[in-house]
Amino acid sequence: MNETMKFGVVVFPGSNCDFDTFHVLQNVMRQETVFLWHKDSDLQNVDCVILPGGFSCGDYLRSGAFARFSPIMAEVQKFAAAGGLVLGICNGFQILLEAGLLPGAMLRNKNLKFICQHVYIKIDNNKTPFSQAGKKNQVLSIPIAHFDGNYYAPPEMLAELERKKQIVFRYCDENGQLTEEANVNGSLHHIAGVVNEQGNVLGMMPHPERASEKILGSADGQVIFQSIIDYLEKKTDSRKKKAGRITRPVVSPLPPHIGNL
Amino acid sequence: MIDDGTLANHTLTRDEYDLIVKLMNREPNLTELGIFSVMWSEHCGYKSSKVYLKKFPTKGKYLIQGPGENAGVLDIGDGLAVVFKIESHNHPSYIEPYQGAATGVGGILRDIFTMGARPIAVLDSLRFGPLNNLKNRSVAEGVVSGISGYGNSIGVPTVGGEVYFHDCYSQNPLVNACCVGLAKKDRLFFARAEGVGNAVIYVGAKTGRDGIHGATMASAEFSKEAEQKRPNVQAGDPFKEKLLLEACLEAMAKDLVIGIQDMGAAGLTCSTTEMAAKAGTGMEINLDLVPQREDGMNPYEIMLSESQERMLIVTGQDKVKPLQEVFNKWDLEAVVIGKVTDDGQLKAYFHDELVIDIPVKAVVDLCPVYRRPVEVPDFMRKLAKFKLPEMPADLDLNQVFLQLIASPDIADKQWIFRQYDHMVQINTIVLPGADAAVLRLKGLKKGLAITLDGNSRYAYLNPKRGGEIAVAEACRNLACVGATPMGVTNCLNFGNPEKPEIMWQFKEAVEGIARACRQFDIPVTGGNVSLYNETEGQAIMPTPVLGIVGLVDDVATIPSAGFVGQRETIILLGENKEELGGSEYLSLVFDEEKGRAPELDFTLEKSVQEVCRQAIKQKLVRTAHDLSEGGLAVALAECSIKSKKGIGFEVKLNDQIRTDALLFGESQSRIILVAKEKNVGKILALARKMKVKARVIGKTGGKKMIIWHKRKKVIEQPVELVRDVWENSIPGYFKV
Amino acid sequence: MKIRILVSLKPSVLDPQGQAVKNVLHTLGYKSVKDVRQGKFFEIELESLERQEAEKLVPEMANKVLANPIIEKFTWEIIEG
Amino acid sequence: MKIRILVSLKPSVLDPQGQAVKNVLHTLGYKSVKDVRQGKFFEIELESLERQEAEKLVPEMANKVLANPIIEKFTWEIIEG
Ligand SMILES: Nc1ncnc2c1ncn2[C@@H]1O[C@H](COP(=O)(O)OP(=O)(O)O)[C@@H](O)[C@H]1O
Ligand SMILES: [Mg+2]
Repeated sequence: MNETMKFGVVVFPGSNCDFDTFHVLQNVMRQETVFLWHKDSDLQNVDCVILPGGFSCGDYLRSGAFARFSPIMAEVQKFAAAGGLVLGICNGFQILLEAGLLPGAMLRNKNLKFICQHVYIKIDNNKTPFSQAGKKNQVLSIPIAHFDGNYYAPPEMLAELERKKQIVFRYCDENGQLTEEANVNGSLHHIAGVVNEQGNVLGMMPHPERASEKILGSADGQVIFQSIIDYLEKKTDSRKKKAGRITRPVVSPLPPHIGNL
Repeated sequence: MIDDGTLANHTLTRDEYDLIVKLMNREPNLTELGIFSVMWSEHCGYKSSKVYLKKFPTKGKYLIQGPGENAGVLDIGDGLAVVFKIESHNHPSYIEPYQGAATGVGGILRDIFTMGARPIAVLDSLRFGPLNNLKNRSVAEGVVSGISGYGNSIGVPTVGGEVYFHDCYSQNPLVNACCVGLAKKDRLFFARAEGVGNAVIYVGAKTGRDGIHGATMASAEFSKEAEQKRPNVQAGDPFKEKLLLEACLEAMAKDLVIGIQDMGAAGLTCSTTEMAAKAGTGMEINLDLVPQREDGMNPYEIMLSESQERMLIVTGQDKVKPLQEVFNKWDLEAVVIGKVTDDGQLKAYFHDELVIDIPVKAVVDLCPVYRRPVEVPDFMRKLAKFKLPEMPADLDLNQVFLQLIASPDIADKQWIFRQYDHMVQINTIVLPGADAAVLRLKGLKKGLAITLDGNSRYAYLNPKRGGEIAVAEACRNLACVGATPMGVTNCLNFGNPEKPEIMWQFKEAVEGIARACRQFDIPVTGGNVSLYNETEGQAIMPTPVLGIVGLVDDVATIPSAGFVGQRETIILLGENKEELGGSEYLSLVFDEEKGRAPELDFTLEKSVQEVCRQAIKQKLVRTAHDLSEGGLAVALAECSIKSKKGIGFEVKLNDQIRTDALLFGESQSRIILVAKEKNVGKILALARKMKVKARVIGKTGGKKMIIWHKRKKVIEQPVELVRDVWENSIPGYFKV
Repeated sequence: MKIRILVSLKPSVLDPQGQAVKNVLHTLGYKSVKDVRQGKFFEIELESLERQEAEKLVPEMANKVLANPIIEKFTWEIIEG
Repeated sequence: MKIRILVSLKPSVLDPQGQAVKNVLHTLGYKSVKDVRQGKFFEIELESLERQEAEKLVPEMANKVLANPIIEKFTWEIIEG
């Protein structure tokens, strides 16, 4: 049984948002966080696995196509099947799609260019462990940075996703309107993030870790991390009601990304 | 023996060859000749530029490492050091825009992490031919996607840069990439092969036949036969580089590295000879052990290949195994290919035969240095005689204003930087599009500001002034985010130095830069020289590009580049003069690139910057923006466009100069500050104290941009419209 | 044995890359171009394999790795040996 | 008429993608894979064209737009009509 809540950030060769995600979880959200090396087969008892952004394994062929064969992914599969929380951000989302943990596929952005910019997304379903700290239809400002974020699913699959409320985030404008312009990458139904049927695996293209501190222009990304924390806290609390305050790790003043780990 | 043809192919003169024979005490074989050829090329040997580069100041308060290493290093306190350098990749980017630009980024990244720093930012300075031409568009498109393709995947944000368009770059586009890294001050690494008997280890990608003689190619003019040089182009693999980066930093953190050098231009040749020369040692290597991608490579090819994503490491024999373990963890090869010796020679064996035996000192340090003839170009006389055309009575200033806003030199560059991941590593707090990029340092109050600057039109009209202004403007950009300049890197892009006029431009520009750096009391810590930017005898305009790094004491004080609130007061620091020479306006409206480059008074410039910096530190400033291309009208418009809510302005001026010069003139040493009413007095007092002319010129607010001159409304445009023109100009060219 | 696998988007999936190529070709005056679809291909050298084995192996590799069956289809052929 | 143009890197140019595919196939146990090169292809529908005209047109289009002759080579064939 877990003493405290623990997050694991998977490091694939080519991951490049691993440090960023780690930083936000540990130093901003103040949660115990560990790196999980892709060649390992041990999830170190984490409560939530995060697949970070980047270009895992070079992203040759298709984004995320190779990373899913890494040894750690077999463990992530089992973990997810057992109800563990898995969050894929950007490339992490692409990996989850390729691994079949989430439905659909990614196509090249409709303008055939890499797009890095702040976008707005709205919470379409706030009943998931990843969005419950937000309100339904709440508009969040979170950046994207990807080449292949044009979400696609065949018509039946898409209908199913809608029916089962698996679409958690959609691209919108500042006022929450689903305008054509706001859907910068061309995703079907403006899809920016989807959850699996069981509700414990979420993939999203926008980078909440890039929008979790005011100084970076937006702290809206915290909604996602806070949702997970609240969800896990409740789960743990109900298990050990009187365990008291959850212990927090000490925050190191120096950034973790100097030198190496 | 070696004939003239062979020498010409190696861009060596007969005299240089004789010197080689003298230094070696014998005739070199072909491989050895190849080695001298690349190392004594303009690109590696700096034979035309060295005498002038000596004029740069290289000492300063923050300096840890000046020119001579892979990159410059500055001390920013808290045990941290900033490592930075700029590099050109002009020729390869014309031949193969995508790979040329991509490998340019790859190369400059290696220069940074070879010193033990983690790259935290890339900036790019680009020059293309006009976008109304298909070929120019495809070069621009290829270069931008090359930079984005490499930088994005490796996870280093491209946070800023600059781009200009001019016909002189149609056949000679410029691609300069600058990288900034962060290191622990006491854990820097240098390119030295210390310790006789230590192992020499090759790490990274395998060697192929790519890019052989890339350095020599970068040292020659283009001709119609440029096509034939095409096989010289290297292809990059950013994923490999990412692994190499992580593996190198991990090996360094574990203390497994004594000396390290990237293999950039001239590959194995450069890294082996330089590392030995710098340490006063020698090196013995076995070429059969060099990992090879292609079959049947000969010593010449192995030594001169410019395959990407490779490094050379020297370490103790006892550290070899743990070092290999680190590299293997990252799926990379680390192969011992030789050892450090004490005889000052580079000895290489191939199939058990000694094929190279040359004194490293001769290769690295004894490249002939030329003081080439200089001569003021004829056209300078014509340029100077130029008289400003009368301002046509029927000139529609509103139209001119929009025309300037739409000029690709001034218009929105988002089409470019949206393709760059500029946020990864989550440090970028001032995004591309502002005067300077600002990075926070996690856990600290302070931050780093970085900018690239160059205006080739000024440098063409007056190379010395052009050099000075480039430095001044870069510093001014830093001042606008409240930063104090700490150190300089520079990339000098010029034509063929064998032409006395070009050499004159070069000499003047360097003197200008040197003088300005002294004035601002900032050292030059390194840079790069790119000569022979000519095609069929047509040289580019002289294009010195300055990269300056500054320190922001408190990132919480940084003002916005756009207007923030309604009814705030607009203050102008500095003076409006009747200067139109070399302006964007003159070029766009009158098709003239003549006249005098703007004047520059260092005392005034420094004071203006100090007022700006002080006002920001005291949290008095809401918006700050410096005046550059397009002058006052364009600067004000930019503040308006960049305000989130499209806030307009109304400005009233009474200067006794012609209206077009007032609106669009590019006089130096001017900054717009915007403040809340209650702080205006304090800013004006600050300015008075430093003898800077400062005045309130108007207010923010409304939905229109309005400028009055002598009671006449000379500009009136809706913000929406101007923004639309500004945003759609560059993308408009690329819509098929 | 050398085989070639061609992977391309299913007809039901929009192919903006092909469209872009078509547009460029039109701009350059190649008016006879009616439609363009883009795909990728792999030439794979296989060691000492019977034709039969290849017929089992190749589709397996393609389905597992080379193509994403949600959006892509593939064809393959033996081009040597 | 429908034609297919295959564009791939020249043999001496580094092909990280092909290498990566090969490595993954090896990891997955496809040991018989000796080498992989990757390329892209275009299927182009051409309106009412004589074979001869196509033979002039296609290489021209390929050199100008579809392939970068500095690092890439191409082959083409008529697949229909
Ligand atoms: N314009 C310049 N100003 C100052 N230093 C320069 C300039 N150009 C080159 N240098 C310095 O000369 C040295 C050699 O440069 P270079 O051969 O480009 O290095 P590298 O091989 O690492 O690219 C470096 O220390 C570089 O900083
Ligand atoms: Mg170097």
